[in-house]
Amino acid sequence: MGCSVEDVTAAVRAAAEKVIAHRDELVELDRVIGDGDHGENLHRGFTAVLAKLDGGGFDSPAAVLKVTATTLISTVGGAAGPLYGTAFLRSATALGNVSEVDGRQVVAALEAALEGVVARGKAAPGDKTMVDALTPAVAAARSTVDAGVAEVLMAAADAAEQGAAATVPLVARKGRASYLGERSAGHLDPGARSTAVLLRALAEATRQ
Amino acid sequence: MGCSVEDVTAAVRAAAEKVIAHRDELVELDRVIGDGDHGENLHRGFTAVLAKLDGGGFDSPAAVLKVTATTLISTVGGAAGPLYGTAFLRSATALGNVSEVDGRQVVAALEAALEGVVARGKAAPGDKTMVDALTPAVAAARSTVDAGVAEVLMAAADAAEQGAAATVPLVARKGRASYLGERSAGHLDPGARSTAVLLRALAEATRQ
Amino acid sequence: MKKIINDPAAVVAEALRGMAAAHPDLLTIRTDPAAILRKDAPVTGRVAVVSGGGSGHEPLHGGFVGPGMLHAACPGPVFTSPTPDQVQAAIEAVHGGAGVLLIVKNYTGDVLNFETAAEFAAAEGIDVRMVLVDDDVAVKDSLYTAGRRGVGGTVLVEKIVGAAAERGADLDTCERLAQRVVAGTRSLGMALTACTVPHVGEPSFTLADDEMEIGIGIHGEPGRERLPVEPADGIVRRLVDAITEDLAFKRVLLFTNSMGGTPQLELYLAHGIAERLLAERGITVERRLVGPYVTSLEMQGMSLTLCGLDDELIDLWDAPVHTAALRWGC
Amino acid sequence: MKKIINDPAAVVAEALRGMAAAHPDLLTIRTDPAAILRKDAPVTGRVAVVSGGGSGHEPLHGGFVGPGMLHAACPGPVFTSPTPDQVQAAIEAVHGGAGVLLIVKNYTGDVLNFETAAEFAAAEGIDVRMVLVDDDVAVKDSLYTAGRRGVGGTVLVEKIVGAAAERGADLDTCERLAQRVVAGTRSLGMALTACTVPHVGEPSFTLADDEMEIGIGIHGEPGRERLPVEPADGIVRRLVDAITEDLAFKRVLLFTNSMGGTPQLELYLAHGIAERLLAERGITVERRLVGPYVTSLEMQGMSLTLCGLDDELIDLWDAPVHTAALRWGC
Ligand SMILES: Nc1ncnc2c1ncn2[C@@H]1O[C@H](COP(=O)(O)OP(=O)(O)O)[C@@H](O)[C@H]1O
Ligand SMILES: Nc1ncnc2c1ncn2[C@@H]1O[C@H](COP(=O)(O)OP(=O)(O)O)[C@@H](O)[C@H]1O
Ligand SMILES: [Mg+2]
Ligand SMILES: [Mg+2]
Ligand SMILES: [Mg+2]
Ligand SMILES: [Mg+2]
Repeated sequence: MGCSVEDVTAAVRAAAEKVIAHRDELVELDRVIGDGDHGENLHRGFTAVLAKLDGGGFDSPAAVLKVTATTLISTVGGAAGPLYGTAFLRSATALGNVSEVDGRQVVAALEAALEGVVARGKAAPGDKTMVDALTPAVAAARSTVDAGVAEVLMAAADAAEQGAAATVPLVARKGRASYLGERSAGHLDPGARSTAVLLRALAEATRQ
Repeated sequence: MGCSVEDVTAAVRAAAEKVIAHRDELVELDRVIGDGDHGENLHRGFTAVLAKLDGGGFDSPAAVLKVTATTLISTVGGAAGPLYGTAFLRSATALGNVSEVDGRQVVAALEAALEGVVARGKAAPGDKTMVDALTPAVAAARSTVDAGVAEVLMAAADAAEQGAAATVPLVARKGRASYLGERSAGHLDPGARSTAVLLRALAEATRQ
Repeated sequence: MKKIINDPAAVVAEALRGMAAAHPDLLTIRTDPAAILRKDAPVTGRVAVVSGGGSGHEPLHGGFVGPGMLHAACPGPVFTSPTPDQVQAAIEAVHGGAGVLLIVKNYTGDVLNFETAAEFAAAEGIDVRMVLVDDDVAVKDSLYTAGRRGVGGTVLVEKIVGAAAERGADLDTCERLAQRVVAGTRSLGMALTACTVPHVGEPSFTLADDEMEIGIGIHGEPGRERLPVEPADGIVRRLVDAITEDLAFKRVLLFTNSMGGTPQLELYLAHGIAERLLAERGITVERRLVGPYVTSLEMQGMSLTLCGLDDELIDLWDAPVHTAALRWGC
Repeated sequence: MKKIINDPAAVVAEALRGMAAAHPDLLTIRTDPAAILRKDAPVTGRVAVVSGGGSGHEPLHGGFVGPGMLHAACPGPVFTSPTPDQVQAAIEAVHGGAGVLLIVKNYTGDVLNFETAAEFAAAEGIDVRMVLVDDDVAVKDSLYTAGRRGVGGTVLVEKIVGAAAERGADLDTCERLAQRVVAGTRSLGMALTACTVPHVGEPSFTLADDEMEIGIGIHGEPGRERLPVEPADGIVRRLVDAITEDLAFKRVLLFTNSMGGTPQLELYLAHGIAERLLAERGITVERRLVGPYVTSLEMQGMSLTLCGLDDELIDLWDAPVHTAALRWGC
């Protein structure tokens, strides 16, 4: 029922591939209200993650998340690098050294990720950032806490997608889009979108 | 029958005004095969000439042409400045200190102008320059040498217009257009065009 | 998109190779992670001044590495801040035993990545301080934004603090000096055209033939206000007004900066207008810098920076500097 | 047309006002006729080195006025050579008793106007010589053209001859030196975009989104060959090939020049490629200059210049220079 090291590796790999495939969409979203590099940044970072995962030799799910975190931190740059890096690092810490991850632990990992992102970036819900995808994702995950990993992640992904979509009318208050003031309204936040893409890929990978 | 100082002043003034009015056409011609300043250069120069002529006090037709020459030299710049300056200067010298100009003297002045332009610029007929307007103008003037000033200038203007038009198919060998090589073919030479405009205006002014 | 590049993903690496070839006596350029270092680094007993940020703003920051200014610059990808590892490697390469001052433009990405690097370096026992440059008056309300951005003023902070470090000022002094310069510096920029990031392939925004953008950032971010284009007098007046309304100045350094694609003829023209407007306001221009120093790729446009001066700052500004982009006194 | 200007007819005059304000200690700027003069001119007993030409190529020539380089520059209207009166006035202002060397780019207009000025000045008893710079290999056949144009190499001639004059070389020596540098210098330029002359109001030529122009002049003249855009490797190879086929080089100064609108990132990238290609051909790069020094307003593009060096030329290149755009050794 739970996810082994292999399952987690496969899921992170699937998430990496999905984000890489969404490069152009994320570039375009960021071009409009930011500086156009979000898709390129994540493309660079998750390409490096895939190479690291190829190396193998991970003895726990946490080890997989940790190498993902450090690789993102050392290759992504920009705002997203430290934020996603922190998210994965905190998730790894939340898992401890369990060898199988269950739904409850996924919820704990997502909670830790959100806390980490907020601690670093100081964004509140409604600021038009990835926090607007992650916050409803955590809430939805919590409400399915007794379900399996895939169900938890599926609920999180659904909520993240809705949360991302809900950033469209918002006026940005954090990150580069905030410089646009009112003109940032009417556009999807790239980081919220990439969070939704990541969660959807994790959910689909663990369902199989 | 001949032209007095006043007539010559009026004719040069008319020529200046006509060239000024053709500024945009000459800019556009030069933009295509040169650097786009011919109309602006002559506009600047002949505006200064008009101001100088306003001063008055010229005691001979040659004096009018001479002040036109020095003003053009000191305000036009580019290739056209020294060339038109020389043309007017040599014309002035050719007239000597006559107080009335007749058709024969106009021919001599035009011949001197052409010689001056060739001496300075070293262009031959067919090189796609103002020489291609001035050369046939001189030939046509010579063939009407016993006519009055207006007739001589009218013949010169007609020939200059044809000569200018005939520059269209030529490949430039002198001036900035020569850098274009074959690509200069198919376009009217701006300096040949301005020569025709000047002669036409002189002819019309002296006819009245 | 037309650019003199090969693979868009390799632009920064290839440009660094060319920069290394161009300045063999002045710079050591490392790749993986990328760093532009003073040839003679580390300078023992001197505070090391380190900066960096996304590429595409050249000569900022690499063009300001050398005696009297920066000890190291960390170039990120185009418009993307460098990573913590990269910054940490640069810190370690130039640390001369007297601590390290990080001069960071205030953008979320830069702040987070340099902050992380500073933590790493501190863990290695290096005394690292970080000063944020936030001179852009285009960003009005810092409560509802990521705060003012760091733009043109950065080069002035780097020059002045670099001179102090070169003379042997200690880390506390350098840090306070940097904060003082930041506090007295304000900038505002405008654009006639947008720029195109190589990996994006199309302009970061579009302006009609009769539009200009006031308050643009240096990352191709559109500004806060789109207006019909005006004569230079009007444009420069807008910049001077906004800056002098934000902070009162008496003696200043006036920095007239090209965003990259503006001809020098236009830049000097604008500079002359700014001098006149400042004179009208009773502000004394004591030093000037005119040129493309903090750019946004090929963007046409300009920014003005005013930096309040006193005798000490003038003396530090005048001190010898030898970098690829700024050089005098040696 | 979008530019930071007021009246198109007043661009040069207003820019000169700004330049004067920007460099009060270095330059004296006269108007009517316009001239940019060394503050300390005339320098008694030294050959005065004077250049000039149409504006729009800044920093050429005004940015190279100062100790160790030019004594005076005569700025014409945009892309239009100055008039004889203007040149003559500059000659008289900086003539220090040891003669005057005119460094003139080979264009019909420049040649005719400087020639006339030289005649005027000679009539006043000043020993004036004129050296034509004609380094552009784009213009192949000098029998059927106005001859090779003067482009990027001009700045190298001005620097080297300016250094010799500063050291006290006499007029004959300066003239021969200038001729020697010209003889050993070749350039070729290319453009990705055209530029717009203020008084014209539209681009001097048009290039499609996938086209580039090889062999462009610096007056917005289109070049000789229009080709599909290529990666930087291909572009730089074309320039290097054409230059090295035209003249054999062994030890060189490599000058990688921006036409004005090309970002420094791209310019360094191109410079790195040029260094590699020259190394492959066994040509030793002993000195480099990289930047926007001979521009064509906001044109995006670049040129390469190779200047053959020997120990004497290297020594003169390295000599101190203090101008608005080039400064070292002081
Ligand atoms: N302070 C913050 N807290 C949370 N997320 C943030 C913050 N600032 C920016 N972001 C997220 O980062 C995304 C931009 O990432 P990216 O484009 O990679 O970095 P940069 O803005 O440095 O170019 C934004 O869309 C937003 O979701
Ligand atoms: N050597 C020459 N001899 C005669 N006419 C010339 C010569 N060179 C150029 N011209 C004329 O000058 C005209 C260009 O003048 P203008 O645009 O004012 O100067 P520039 O070429 O310096 O910009 C050309 O169209 C041509 O008719
Ligand atoms: Mg971004
Ligand atoms: Mg012309
Ligand atoms: Mg970025
Ligand atoms: Mg011209």
